[in-house]
Amino acid sequence: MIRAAISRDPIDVPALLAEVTSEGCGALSLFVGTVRDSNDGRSVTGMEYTAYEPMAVREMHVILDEAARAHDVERLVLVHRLGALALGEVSVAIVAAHAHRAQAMDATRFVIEELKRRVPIWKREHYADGTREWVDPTGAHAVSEVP
Amino acid sequence: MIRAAISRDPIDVPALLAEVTSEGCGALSLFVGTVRDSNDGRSVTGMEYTAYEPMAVREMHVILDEAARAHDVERLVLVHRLGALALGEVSVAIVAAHAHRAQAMDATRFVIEELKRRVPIWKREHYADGTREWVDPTGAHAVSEVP
Amino acid sequence: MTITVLLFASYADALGRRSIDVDLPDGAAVGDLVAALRALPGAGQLPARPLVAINERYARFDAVVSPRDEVAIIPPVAGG
Amino acid sequence: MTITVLLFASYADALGRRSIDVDLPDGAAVGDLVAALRALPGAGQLPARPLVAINERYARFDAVVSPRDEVAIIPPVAGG
Repeated sequence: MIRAAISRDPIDVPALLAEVTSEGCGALSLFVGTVRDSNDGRSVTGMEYTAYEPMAVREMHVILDEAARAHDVERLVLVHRLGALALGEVSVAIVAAHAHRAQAMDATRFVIEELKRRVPIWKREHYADGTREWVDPTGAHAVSEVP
Repeated sequence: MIRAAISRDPIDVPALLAEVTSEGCGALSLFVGTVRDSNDGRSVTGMEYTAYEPMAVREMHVILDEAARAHDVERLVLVHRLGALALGEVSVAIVAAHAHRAQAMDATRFVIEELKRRVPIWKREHYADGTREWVDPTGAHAVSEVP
Repeated sequence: MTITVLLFASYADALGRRSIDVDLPDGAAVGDLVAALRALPGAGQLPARPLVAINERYARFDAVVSPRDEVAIIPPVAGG
Repeated sequence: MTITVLLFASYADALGRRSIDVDLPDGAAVGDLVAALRALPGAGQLPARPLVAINERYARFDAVVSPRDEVAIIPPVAGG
């Protein structure tokens, strides 16, 4: 039970927990990313997510397959939200279940780190002063070169 | 918002997620332990948890304080269930929220590892053949010496 | 002096009770208490050096006990 | 040959569109395509070596492109 998806509707986290739960698994790990009210000292009012959707879903599947192989996990779900999100809304959720805790936690962490590194999804922050800006985690401005 | 508790009622995981969620936190990490249907090749039908309750709650608080200091986390909840649990029921839940993901995940992992190492809680597995046995994670039998 | 010792889980099962009174000379330490306990009927299952808590904190084997202390013998923990 | 290039997020904003056609000699590589793109009006914000995907996979700068490929320029990703 390995599933990657993109959703334009709110992510139902309890439903994802139920989805991976199994009586053969004693450990369940969840990571949830939400829209935060500030970033780099600026007051944030909302976030807008967009993606190169077919490639994003493809990369998400590749990451889950790598996580499943590396950490021997068979129950793993990754869902990323797109569209306009309000403060506190869930942008990404990852759940992993395994007989043992280390594998469940390692798989969850692997997936969020790789997602942030290579899945073609972008977000634009909306600020309290009415401006908005694409987030660039490389720290580069749009005019600089990607390292 | 740091809370440790022991519960004889089922643990409401979605309620715990809501409890630590905050608009200042972009990352939420959860670990859940559940009763597994087998252990060491034996078929398990249920689990019974007992504790030295005042000391267990005290140690749980100490662990949360250590996690909060080590990982700079201010929103952290740990609940452990006691009593007779059916397969799949939640025995322990840990939730941590933080502005950033590494701290939330590190805090969660620290708490489950330390809980298993030093909180005076015990469990007795009930097996399909009608027998039951206290679980000894040290691998020692009751007649052997604790290392 | 008489020390009341709390027992849990497999240790409570081994001794058939949840607590037990142990007579010890004044100034006795955790190690003396464990030795006295292990001499009791049914207590052969106790390891030579079990974990011991005094007043809800893990104690060293040379810690001195007093009748006002809450003393507990802690079987290998198995939370989670 | 004409290559249609998909644009996203800040790059789509910079060029004011979601895709753009680029004329290139046959046998051109990703690097040639990026150079041609950067010469267009508004494309000064593109870095010299952006991430490029061919058919939904990240491609090297020396990978050859063909008109049958789906080509996309990928701004710094920011999922999560």
